[in-house]
Amino acid sequence: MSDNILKVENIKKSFGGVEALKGVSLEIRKGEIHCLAGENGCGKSTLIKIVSGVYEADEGSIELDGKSFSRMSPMDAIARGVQVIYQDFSVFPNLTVMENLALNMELMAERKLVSYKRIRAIASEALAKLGVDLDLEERVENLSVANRQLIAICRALLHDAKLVIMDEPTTALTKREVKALFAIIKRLQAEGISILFVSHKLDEVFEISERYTIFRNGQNVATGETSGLDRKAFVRYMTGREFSEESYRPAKQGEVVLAAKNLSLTGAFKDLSFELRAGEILGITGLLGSGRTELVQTLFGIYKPDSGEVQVRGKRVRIRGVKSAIRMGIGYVPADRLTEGLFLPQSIVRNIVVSKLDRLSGLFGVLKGKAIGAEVEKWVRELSIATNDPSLPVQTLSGGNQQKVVLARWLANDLSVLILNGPTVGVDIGSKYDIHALLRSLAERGLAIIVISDDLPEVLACTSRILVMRGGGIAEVLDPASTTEQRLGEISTGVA
Amino acid sequence: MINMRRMAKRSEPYVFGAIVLLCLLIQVQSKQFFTGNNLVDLARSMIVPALFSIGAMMVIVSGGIDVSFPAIASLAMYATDRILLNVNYSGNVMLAYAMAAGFGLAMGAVNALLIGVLRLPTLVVTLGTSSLFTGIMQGALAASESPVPPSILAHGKEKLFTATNTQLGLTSDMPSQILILLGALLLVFLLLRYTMLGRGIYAIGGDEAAARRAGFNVVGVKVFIYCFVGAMAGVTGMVRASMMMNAHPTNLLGMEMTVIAAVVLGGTRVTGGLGTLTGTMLGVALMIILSNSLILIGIPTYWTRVFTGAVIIIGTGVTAWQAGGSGRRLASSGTGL
Amino acid sequence: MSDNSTATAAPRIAVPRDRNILRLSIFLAAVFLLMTALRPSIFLMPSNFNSMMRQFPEYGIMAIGISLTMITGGMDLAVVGTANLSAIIAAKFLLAEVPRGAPPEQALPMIIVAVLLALICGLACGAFSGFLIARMRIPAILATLGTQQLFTGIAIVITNGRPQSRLPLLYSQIGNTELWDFIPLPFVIFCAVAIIIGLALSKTRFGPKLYMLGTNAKAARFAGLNNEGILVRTYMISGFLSSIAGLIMMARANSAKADYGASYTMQCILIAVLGGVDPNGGFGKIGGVTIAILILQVLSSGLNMFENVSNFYRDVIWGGVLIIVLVINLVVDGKARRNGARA
Amino acid sequence: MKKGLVKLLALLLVLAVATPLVAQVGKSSKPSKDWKIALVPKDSTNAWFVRMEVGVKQYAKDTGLNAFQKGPAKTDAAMQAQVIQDLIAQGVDAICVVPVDPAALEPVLGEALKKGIVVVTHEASFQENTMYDIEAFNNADYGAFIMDNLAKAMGQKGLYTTMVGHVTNASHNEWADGGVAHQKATYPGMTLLAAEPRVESEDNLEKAYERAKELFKKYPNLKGIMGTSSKDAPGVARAIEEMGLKGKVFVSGTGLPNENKTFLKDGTLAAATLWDPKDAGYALCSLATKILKGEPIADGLNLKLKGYESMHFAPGSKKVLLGSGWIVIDKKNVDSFGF
Repeated sequence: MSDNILKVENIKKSFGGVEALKGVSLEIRKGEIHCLAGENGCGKSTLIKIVSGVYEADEGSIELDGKSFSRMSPMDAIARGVQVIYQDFSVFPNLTVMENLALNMELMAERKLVSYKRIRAIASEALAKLGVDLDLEERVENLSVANRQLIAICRALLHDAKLVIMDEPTTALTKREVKALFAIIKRLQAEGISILFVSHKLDEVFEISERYTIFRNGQNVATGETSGLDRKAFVRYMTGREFSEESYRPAKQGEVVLAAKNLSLTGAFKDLSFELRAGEILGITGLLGSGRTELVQTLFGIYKPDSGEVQVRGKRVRIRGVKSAIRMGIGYVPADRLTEGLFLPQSIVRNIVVSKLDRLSGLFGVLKGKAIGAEVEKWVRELSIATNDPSLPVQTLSGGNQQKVVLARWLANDLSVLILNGPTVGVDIGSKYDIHALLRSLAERGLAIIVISDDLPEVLACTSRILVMRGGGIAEVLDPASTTEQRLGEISTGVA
Repeated sequence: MINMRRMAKRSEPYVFGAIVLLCLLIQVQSKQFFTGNNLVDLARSMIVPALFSIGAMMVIVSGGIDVSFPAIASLAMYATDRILLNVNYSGNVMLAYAMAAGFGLAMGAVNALLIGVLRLPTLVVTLGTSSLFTGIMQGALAASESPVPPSILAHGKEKLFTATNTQLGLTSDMPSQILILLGALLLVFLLLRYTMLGRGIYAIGGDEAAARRAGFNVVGVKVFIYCFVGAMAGVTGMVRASMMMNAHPTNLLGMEMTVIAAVVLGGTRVTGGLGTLTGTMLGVALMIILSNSLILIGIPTYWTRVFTGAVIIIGTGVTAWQAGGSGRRLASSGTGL
Repeated sequence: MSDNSTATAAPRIAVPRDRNILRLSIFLAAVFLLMTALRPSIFLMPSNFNSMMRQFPEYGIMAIGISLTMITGGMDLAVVGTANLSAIIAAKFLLAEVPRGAPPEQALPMIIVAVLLALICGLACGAFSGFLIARMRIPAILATLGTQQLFTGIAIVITNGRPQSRLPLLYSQIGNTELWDFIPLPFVIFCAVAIIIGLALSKTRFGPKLYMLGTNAKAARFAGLNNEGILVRTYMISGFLSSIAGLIMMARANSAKADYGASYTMQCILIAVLGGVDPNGGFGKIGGVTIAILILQVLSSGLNMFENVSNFYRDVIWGGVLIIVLVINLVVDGKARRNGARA
Repeated sequence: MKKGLVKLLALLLVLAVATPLVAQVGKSSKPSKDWKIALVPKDSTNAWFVRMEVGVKQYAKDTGLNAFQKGPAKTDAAMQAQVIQDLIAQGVDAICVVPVDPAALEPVLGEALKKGIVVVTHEASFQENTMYDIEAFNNADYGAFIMDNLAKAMGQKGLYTTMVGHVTNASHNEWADGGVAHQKATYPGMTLLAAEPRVESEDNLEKAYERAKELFKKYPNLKGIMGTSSKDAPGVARAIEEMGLKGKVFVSGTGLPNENKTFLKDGTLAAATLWDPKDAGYALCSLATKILKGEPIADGLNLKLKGYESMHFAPGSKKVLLGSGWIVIDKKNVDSFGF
């Protein structure tokens, strides 16, 4: 028996003439936490699907727990202890916790009838494995994202997993939830389970993994011990490019463009005051439920504050809705790009101009085709959105480019304040740097920016002031140059 | 153990409350609601819509929507009736039900093929097949009202018991077809709750991709749903014919929207995944009590549609408002769906 | 004016779905040729075209209204109720204000007022449905099922269900005017409606707003669209169009009644769906809807040529065409999708 | 300025359409084998019109003429107008219509007349744009006759109400109105239920049955229901039978023999009335042919068909031809019809 739980060699796979994998190899040792990194489209997901038996490789060999396969079915993979936790967790939002936990087992056992006694037993056992306590009768849609993920993990462990593959597991989690997840991963490791952790977030890779493999364009670019890797090299391997990032300093103190005075919203935040100046990038961080999202959504006209006032350029204003917020020069990039930010099946053009339609049309609302063309062309060029036909649906773009489309929508509106909620969530590292650079240059040109993020390195690197929220109030205002991730975390949780 | 917090989020209690209010109103207006024969009359009127609503609920839970069931029921019933009349059939009524179920199943299979296997959108497909089946019935079969074979006639006259109204001495018969409804309820209850197939229906309504990954045979489940619902529609058509002792080809058509409205009113989520038989039956009961009590309440005939429209609007409005309302004040609202 | 250059230089604001329209056109041509081949002497008679042009405008206009609401992801089941209620209000007004045998100079201003009343009624009905859907957040299918009952009910209450007939003759004369003795006025109105709504969808900001809202209401809100306003406006347009259809029906029937055209609702939904309107919202073009209307009309007029063929075959062919178009779209587009698939 | 424009517009429109609606029509110049005679019923599924089509087919067989029935798929005035529109366009020579709503068909029938097409109607005594209207009877008289039957069963006293297919159905309402008027004039002992003077059966057996049950529960004094739609009497009769009200509550109305056989035989339904739609269909085609042939239509017209042997114009009318009335079906003769 070898030390490897998984060994794949020289895997090739093409789709309709396009080579997704050009002969990649991956080795995962028993009981190790291995990180597979790479930008979107590098072939990570394809490899996962091959390892879990969903796709069949065109060429190459797979060895699972000492057994070689030329063809492998999903059932073979599960039988050899491979479990995949997908990005969307594959849970049923409408079913109860216990059903979500147990249905897969029952299906595996090819049962035709349902016994709630058995289901309850299976579910309790599954939760017990991780020592988690959840209401078995609750519908999963009423749970937090982190709890849904726990269910997916517990469910995977039921199958005597030897290798758990986690596909971008931290995308939707807050910092604290990520910590909890890492603790669980360590626990699994302690029980001898190997973890393949698929991610492109470098700090996570450094924190959790022992070894790493990096793909680029369907090929291996590097593999080795994580301890022997530094950030710069990691980014270089992933993107093939070099980036440098220094924290942002506004050139001069701009005027106050937006201010909140004693703003309150029931159940979200209370008596909150702050100022935002032109040219600064204000970071807002805090746990989920700290009121940060509600705060910015109130500024953007989604919620109506119960008391307090908002000032724009020193004048008290009433923001009656999103439209009036936009008229006052406030833009908002929502956290969930797919459900709140984009119109996926609609064209890139429409996605860019949607908020500016009133200004891009003339008499009787007739659209100015030329102006729209120019506008779209300008932003595609300026933000280097990778497309050669903007009339294609926006869903054909990668995550980073999709985010740029949302940004373009707002930049087209001559804003004075741009609020971004999780601007680089689910965006690959190259685009992430592009977006950071863009934010900096926008601020330099006088835009006031608010960034909400859980990605603490991001907050530290690209903001000029940080506002930490806790329990609906401002816990502290910090200077990113003189603070650390740890300090931010402590203030958020109120440990310090 | 009843979890109050969980109950408050469901719509069954509200529908139930609405039914209680309506019943009290009828009782006050006519003193006739809580009489044995009135309750039997209402139960009788519920049979056909309730049978339809069970199928409609299953389809909506699975994430689809079906408007073809009245057409399937009519054609299945009519074809069966004509064949049996042609051969002068006089045997057991079960054969008639079996034939109607068979025809319904075959038509359901057409839906199943288009929706389950070819993955076409459900509303469009069933609009198309509905038109197709009605056209076949009225064009190719030149359908018109016709009598029913003697055994079905006899079956139509069967009664389980007779309820008497002590005040007025009126009697109403409980038709034996109610057993079919009860049977269908029991069958579908067991199916949905205690079989993997039933849980599969909920699972694909919740997240189809996840269901596929979990190992549910998604195509198989969908094919089953549309075939089963088709067969049930066929039986329902026969139930109606036997209760009316007359095969009327067009009398069921046009019920689809009311049935779907009743199902949605009963708390079934339009986008799939959620829905209970209890809620569905409550929704149907509300609609049926309403439409069968307008005279009892004393609404003049000319005003019935105004009243029905107002009740639908207010009823759904309260439920929708309840479901959508959060404590926080929104600066501007509007969801679009 | 350099309109030509802009048309080519500007990127298309619409997602290309023209293939569907092309396929529908082929179907229309096929049905047309089939009917011509079967009964050339009857089908190609000018009077037959005149007859067709007089029939479809009323339901065609309602189908366009329903299509708009379906593009927002909703549905308007109340079009027929709105049409009849509007017509009845106009008819009641005419009966009250215009004595029998009144001279045209006296009747015409009253007719104009009656038409305006009907159109206002249509707008009001639409606004009410829109309010229920946008503000009360009732699912459109339920809300309009309710308003359909309500509007029909009001129409019955104010008329006791009786037809409002013996209207001033001038009204139906105007309504049935034929330009050059061939082109009926309702057809002209239909063309105007189709062109105006078609242009509004493709050339003005109203179109993209509607499509965006229909695609993702939440994102539309975050993008600063006034969802509520757009929805209410859309249902108002649908109500307005319904009242135009009601006025046309009133002119053709020279009377108004609470239950005219009850079977038009499902027919209009079928037309919209066949015309390529996505029932989930976000997509659909007036061009496609118009072709679907023509297919239906050619089919039903064609079938009326055959003494021994029942009108019910129209339903069979109609359902068949709908499913065939779906399957063709699936096969052709499905292939394209598979080729474009990437992991 | 504006006023002048309006006037001008009015003048233009009047000029444009001022051709007389009814032109002289009659004798056809075509050879009779090329004639096309179309009968347009209210809808095609209803047993009533299926029976009517039997008459049309019979006529075509007897005479060798091209007579056929072509109806809308649903009982809907708008759809019926479309069918007629198409028939006009396709050049039929005669159109016989049983209008869903006479008023709604005026313009389209006017157009037919203008084009020289022979138009005859049935069950539409107020139709203006028709050459002749055949009535098996006068609507008010028919209603009165149903009322007579009901009064007889009720012993000429007690509370009653009327039932129609839809409150929007013209002929049902005329019958009911005729019946009520007749009761007021002739049967002082009877009273119309004021709270619900007219209920709807939606032309549906099941609904007629449900509504009747509701009525009996709400109004225990109710002694009679006058039905109009052919579904009313059998539906109400079922309710009477089931609720144990046989002999206490009575119903009368239109009905086909087969549908009512059981209730007539067991006495729940005293008598049903009807005219044979087959004969009506035959008579319509026959009248249309006479006009096409250019034969004179005069009082005492004989269509050589039982009940239509000597037709007379209704008083004061030159269009409405009345037949010799209706048929009463009762226990004794119910088996003799064969439909």
